[in-house]
Amino acid sequence: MAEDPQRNFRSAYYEKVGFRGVEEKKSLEILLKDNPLDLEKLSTFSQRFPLPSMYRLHVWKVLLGILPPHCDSHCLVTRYRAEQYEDVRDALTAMRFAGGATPTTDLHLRMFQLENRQLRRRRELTAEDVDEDFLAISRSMEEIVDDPVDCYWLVKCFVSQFHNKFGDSIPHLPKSLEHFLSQEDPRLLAQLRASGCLAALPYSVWFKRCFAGCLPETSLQRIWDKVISGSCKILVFVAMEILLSYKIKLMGMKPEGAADFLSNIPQDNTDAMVTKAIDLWHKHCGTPMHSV
Amino acid sequence: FLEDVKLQAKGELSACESRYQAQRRITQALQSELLQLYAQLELDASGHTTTTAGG
Amino acid sequence: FLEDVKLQAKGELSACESRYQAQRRITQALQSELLQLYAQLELDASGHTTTTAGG
Repeated sequence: MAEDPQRNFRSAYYEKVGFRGVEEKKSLEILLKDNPLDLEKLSTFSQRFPLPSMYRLHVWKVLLGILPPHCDSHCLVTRYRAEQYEDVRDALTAMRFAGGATPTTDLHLRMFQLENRQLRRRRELTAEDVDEDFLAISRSMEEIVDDPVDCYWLVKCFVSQFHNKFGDSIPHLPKSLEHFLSQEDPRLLAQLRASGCLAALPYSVWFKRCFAGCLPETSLQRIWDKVISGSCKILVFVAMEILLSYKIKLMGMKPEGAADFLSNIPQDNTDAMVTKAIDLWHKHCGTPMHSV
Repeated sequence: FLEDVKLQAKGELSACESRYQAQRRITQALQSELLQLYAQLELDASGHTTTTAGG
Repeated sequence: FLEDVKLQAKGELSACESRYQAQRRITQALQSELLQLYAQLELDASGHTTTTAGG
């Protein structure tokens, strides 16, 4: 069959004026009409395109297993999830871990610990029981998700999936960053290495918190689209794009200054950086069909 | 079709199971908190007795 | 066959549901016990203070 020239013209037009999203949204809507939902197709879609914000949380929930693929079960499972949330929250209240004034993120951390048998008794809690990585992700998720039940489930499953799927890869991401930076900008890499900055990069914020607390949520959610749908490599390219964007500034910095600056980068230009990072990722790792 | 029905049932059952497991974790946590409190009560009680005996 | 599978799935789900409900009753009993203990501990603590003040 011949291609529809009008449709192609329209796509090209949308692409030119920045409305490519209209076509993408339509194809996602078609995928979301499948019953059961095809997880592989949904992953591939969200690896390739940004998720339209009106469908983002729904797709995240499906990809993270909070909702099952069968749409007929969504109502029942949503009720189970809400009940589980209330059960755990109420128990923590009864044990006086949480009261009305407890911040949601703290409550959610204790809930997560209780569900994973990591909750120690209240009097035995130490600073080590405060998982800053979890809290940072939780704080950012709270900005993205209004409903506390959804928010808890998304953080819980995001963190668990991230550890299960990528726990072994995370320690290798700094090496991977060096590898790709040596291809994109060997001079910058050499300079960072010589100045000692390379060893001082905020790897744990970048790779353990997936940039939570480092980038504003509008940029963050586009990175998390990729992480949730199966790639931790994207984190390397976001890190690289940050280094490339602030190259001139970094060239003259000492390690402490660089670490400080990179942990608190200016928040005004991050959307463009994420777009460039995703392009770089596609360039080096290929446009994913079923990629990791 | 049959596989489909089985898969759907599996999805529902696993969410139900997760809710049940959470209850079990809650029970364990509550039990250990209660044990600790009872121990403390006994300690307090014996401390109290000593005070009374001394006075 | 299909009906069979559906019935089995329903049975498993309802078994899970009743296990959940049973466990839930346990946690609720434990929670109310906990509440009472906390109350008693606080009472003891305040009683203790009074005694000391009186002595």
